Amino acid sequence: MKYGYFPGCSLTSSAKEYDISLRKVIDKLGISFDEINDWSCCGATSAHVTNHKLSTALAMRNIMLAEQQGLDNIIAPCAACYNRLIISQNEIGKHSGIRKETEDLLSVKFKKDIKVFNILELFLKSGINKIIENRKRELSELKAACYYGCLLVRPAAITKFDDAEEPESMEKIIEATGAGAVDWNYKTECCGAAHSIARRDIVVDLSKKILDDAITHGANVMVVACPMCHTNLDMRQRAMKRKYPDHKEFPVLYLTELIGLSLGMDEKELGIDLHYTNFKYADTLLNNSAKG
Amino acid sequence: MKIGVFICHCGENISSTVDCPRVADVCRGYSGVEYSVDYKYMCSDPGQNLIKNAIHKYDLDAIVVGSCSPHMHERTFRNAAVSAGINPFMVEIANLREHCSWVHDDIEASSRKAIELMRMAIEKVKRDKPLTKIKVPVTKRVLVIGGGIAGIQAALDTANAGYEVVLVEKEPSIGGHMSQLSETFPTLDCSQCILTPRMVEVHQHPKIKLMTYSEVERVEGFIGNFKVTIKKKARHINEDKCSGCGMCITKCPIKKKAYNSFEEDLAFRPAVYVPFPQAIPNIPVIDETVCTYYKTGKCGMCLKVCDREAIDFAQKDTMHVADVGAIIVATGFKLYNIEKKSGDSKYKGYGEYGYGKYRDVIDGLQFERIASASGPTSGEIKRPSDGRVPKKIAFIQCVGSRDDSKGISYCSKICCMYTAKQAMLYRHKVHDGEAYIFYMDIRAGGKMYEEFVRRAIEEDKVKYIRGRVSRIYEEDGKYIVKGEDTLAGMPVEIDADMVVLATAMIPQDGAESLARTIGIPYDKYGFFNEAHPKLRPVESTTAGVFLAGACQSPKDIPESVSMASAAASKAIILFANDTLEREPVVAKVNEDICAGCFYCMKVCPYGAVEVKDVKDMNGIVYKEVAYINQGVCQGCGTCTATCLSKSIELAGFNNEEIFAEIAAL
Amino acid sequence: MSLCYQCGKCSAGCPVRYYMDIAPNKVVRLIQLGYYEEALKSETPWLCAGCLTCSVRCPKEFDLAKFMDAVREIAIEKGVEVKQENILKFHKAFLDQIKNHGRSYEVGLVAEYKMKTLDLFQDVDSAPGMFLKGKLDLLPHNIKNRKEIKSIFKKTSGKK
Amino acid sequence: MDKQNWEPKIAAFVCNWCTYTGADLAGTSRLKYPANCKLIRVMCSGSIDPVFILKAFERGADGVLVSGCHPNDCHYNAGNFHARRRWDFFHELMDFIGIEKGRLQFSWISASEGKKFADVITKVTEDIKAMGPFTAYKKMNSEFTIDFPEEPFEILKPVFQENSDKETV
Repeated sequence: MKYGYFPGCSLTSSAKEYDISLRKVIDKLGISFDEINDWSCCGATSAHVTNHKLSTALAMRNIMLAEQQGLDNIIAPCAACYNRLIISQNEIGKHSGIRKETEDLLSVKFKKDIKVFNILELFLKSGINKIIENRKRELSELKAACYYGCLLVRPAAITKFDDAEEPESMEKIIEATGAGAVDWNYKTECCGAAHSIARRDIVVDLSKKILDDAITHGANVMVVACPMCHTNLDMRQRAMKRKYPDHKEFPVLYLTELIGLSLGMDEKELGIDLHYTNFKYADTLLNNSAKG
Repeated sequence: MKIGVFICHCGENISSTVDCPRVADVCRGYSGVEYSVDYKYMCSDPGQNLIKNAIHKYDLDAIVVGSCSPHMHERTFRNAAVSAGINPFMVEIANLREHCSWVHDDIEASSRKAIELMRMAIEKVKRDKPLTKIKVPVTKRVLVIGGGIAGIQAALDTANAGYEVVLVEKEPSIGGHMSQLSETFPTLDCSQCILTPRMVEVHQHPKIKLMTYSEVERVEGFIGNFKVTIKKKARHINEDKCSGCGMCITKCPIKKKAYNSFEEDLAFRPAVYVPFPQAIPNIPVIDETVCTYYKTGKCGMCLKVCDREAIDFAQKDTMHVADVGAIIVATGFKLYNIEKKSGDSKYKGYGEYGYGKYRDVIDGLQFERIASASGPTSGEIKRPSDGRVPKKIAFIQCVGSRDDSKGISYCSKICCMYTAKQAMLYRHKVHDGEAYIFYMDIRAGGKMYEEFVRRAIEEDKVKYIRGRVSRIYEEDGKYIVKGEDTLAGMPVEIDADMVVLATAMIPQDGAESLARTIGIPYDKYGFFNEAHPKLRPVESTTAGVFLAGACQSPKDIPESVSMASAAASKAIILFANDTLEREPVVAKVNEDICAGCFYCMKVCPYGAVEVKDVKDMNGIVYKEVAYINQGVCQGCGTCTATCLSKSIELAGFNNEEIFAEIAAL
Repeated sequence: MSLCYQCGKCSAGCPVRYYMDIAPNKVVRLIQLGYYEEALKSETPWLCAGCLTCSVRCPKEFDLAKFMDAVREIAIEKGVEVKQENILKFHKAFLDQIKNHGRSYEVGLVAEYKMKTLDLFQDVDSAPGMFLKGKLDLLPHNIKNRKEIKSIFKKTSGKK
Repeated sequence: MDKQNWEPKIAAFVCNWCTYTGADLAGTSRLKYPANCKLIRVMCSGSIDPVFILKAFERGADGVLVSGCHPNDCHYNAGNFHARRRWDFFHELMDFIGIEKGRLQFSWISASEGKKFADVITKVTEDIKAMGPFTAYKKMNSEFTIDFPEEPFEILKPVFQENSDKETV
């Protein structure tokens, strides 16, 4: 199956490795992407917290481009982009006034109902079996804390794919890679996201709580599906260390990187070396000879 | 036909804006009107005599009274007509007061309208037909469905009035939720102690036939004449032989396969069991789903130890039919649970409270069992997970209740009180324990209720925090309860050892299907609807079916008991007559033109429409037509408007009569 | 608005509650009672991270996160002084990048944000790292149809 | 007909339990409303046949109001739901039949809404007045129509002669 692809700004810069690993993994699994031409920023938090109209228009511009390109669906790997796109879509679907306003702004008429998928839906739909089939590496030593963050499963009434409080879909994917998943508390707790720069203190506190809970529940790696979560949980560990001296570095991987590892790809290939924290099991895992 | 017209001035109430003599004059000119007169007070004795005398003098067949609303004096004028020898349904009232003189100022306009209203009534009365009240016999026996405190009370009251009662309970014992409670608010009476004597009384009452482990399968008939089919589920124990010695229970090798539902799944029970030691009747049940005998054909331990030979593995469900005149429904409630719900459930679960995955996050009934002296912990407050005594308990009210997002908008009414009671019991039992209650509002309306809550706060030092809890996390064997004290405007986190959720009261399982079986309406939650929220709270809209207890809406024990006694007295009132009289405003099918489409059957809110075979001279069925049971029909007339062949007519409001009114507009 | 019965569940679950001056439910309360100015002046809407926790848990299904968006929008429109000005400056800087390039340009974003806030030394520990790791492009990625983006910005600002 | 002094004739089909009682309450509260509307009482709005409405138009009504209990308040549980469904459907057919939709109005008025009853009657009367007399449908059935002289009342004739009583159903 062919999917439209909306990488989002982060995946071209601070979350390059997410983009790299995603492309590698889907290539291996025989899924192909068609990137939206000349896509633009979804508007992110900054737009919707300050200007509702702008935020809808920015998000819908990309959906419009996808429609013009003849796509039926879009994969938005960034949880924040996914959330903006799906909420904007829902808004114009529900309120004819906003629909008209947005259509006028973009001088276009939305006709098609383009389905926006997040990364979990992508793998749940067309990945799980293929991951199991192509599994090359034993990952059973890994005990992953699946971190959904706030925007991937909310609001459940609109995302309609997993439970907003006790989601389980990422665990299903993790289990397909052969790694273990721990049950923990902060699966959907917010890391502070957009406050990363302006109120780093908040982000550090919140992210610390999340990492600590994962550690208490026996995880040895955290898996995320959102570049903003990754930035806060990975990059901010340095600041965390300064504020909480007893903080121990804890590896945070993108879901796609973990899948890549199970498919036999190496650390560099997947961009794991671009992280700020060291993935300490990498060596043992990589030496662990392929399974089949 | 000779019609008499009587225009009332109602003092000056009508005559001040309606020219009554003129109305009477105009009416006199209408065809069929034999006599027309106006008078100051038509409802007074002289006024009524005027009517009676006119009926005699002019040999009238029907009368039209222009007066106040028929809701005021229709009965008065009908009675007057009857005493003068006219059928009461040959009387029409034109509403000249509420609908005319009181609401219009202009004398000319209101006089004209009065004339037109009279004209309509005259045209209608010309087509009215004499009707007689319907008489139906009454079977003086009542069916009580549900053996909780409401059912027990209703059964005892009716039986003590001298009428037979069939009491049906789906569980192996009567007692209901009340038997599970530890102590009751606001007196802290031991629930079992006050309930058990009532249960025994039911068991021993010569007028009460107790059918436990039984369910109502079918209800046919109508008020005074119900025919009820009851399924008695197989106990696999011969009730006549069993002495209740309990030997089978002690010897049953299956100990830990089935949860004890009476203990709210906090303990196990054997495959053969009585729900609790005081069970009535004290006869065990064998649970086929876990018993080894039903799986392998072996074991039979109970069989060996029973010296009365009461074990009967081959026993089957049996059907029993009872004729009753009234039904009292007292099926009670169950608690909403926070678990993740399947797709078609009306309610959603509480993911934020862990969907039930935390073992020490329990509901109110579980706490009752833990606090009960006869419960799994013998009344010591212990955590289900590890048996430790919790030093800090968070109670959360309104879980499910008042939560639109979970699908329940109503207040469950009793939680404020029982949570206060539970916190109090906990503080009495664990002196160094801390009790926190998260609440939104405290609803303590009732005798000694508010005082009780204040006692919990002032004497027992229970800490009330106003705010809903957003999330519960488990951390190192403790439960982090995240709340906000909205009065202080401060976030609150409690690291509790145990959390008790006051979950919403929802209708008992199967309430809706039972309602359909009986033919009574229910609301969107499945609570049964009363006939009138103010004035007929214990009657269902189906004649002869009464409601008692929490099956109608959340209720505490005193309310359930009052309602049960009220329902019983409604049944007793019904039984005071040998036959019932009903208004003859019912629908009737013209079988000659009925096309047998049975749309009427679909729309009838009472299930009054039946299929009737029409036979020819040789007794061969040549068509099916609708037949309306006059005992069941309430006379709404929905069928008449739905009928495609226009073969149904509502007595007193038939098409011809209405057309006449329209024509006379 | 009248949906809210002030149960406080939103405030109870809010991850940034501890940093706020008044509880989120109180912002709603102030507006329910007509104390608009007090509500608009509060830091709370600006600290809201838009994580939707309140909205998904609200027993009355009131979308508080969206409500906070609206409060912020009105505060900007009315020119109310924003106490958490850095947050607003960040958002403005971010939107400027999109306006100019069509996509977020992190070097520009950080530069503009620092110019606006004069907070020069924050993030010095991470930005060079990002650059070394090849995560920061020194040049912005400009999309082709920047005109359209500009026009969206133009049309959505000012009006109303 | 003198357009200036023309007063519309309006028939209201109301249920016995809610709207009729609501109208009684309007009376006991002494609320004032125009005298153009006459009520025809039925037991339940569920029993109001669309034919009644057509008959009313045919018999000279310029407007028709149908009113029953609020949804869920029906004395007979569900009669008003059936009514509502039927009216929605019938309302759609009005144009086809050749009657402007506005001439038929619906409302739910409970027994406690005396004020609402008065307001509804006032509004319906104004609406119908604004639409003018309804004549189209009447002409088609001229053989059944009996014109009542408007003034003076003293010469009003009986409604029907007994022999022309039979209605064709």
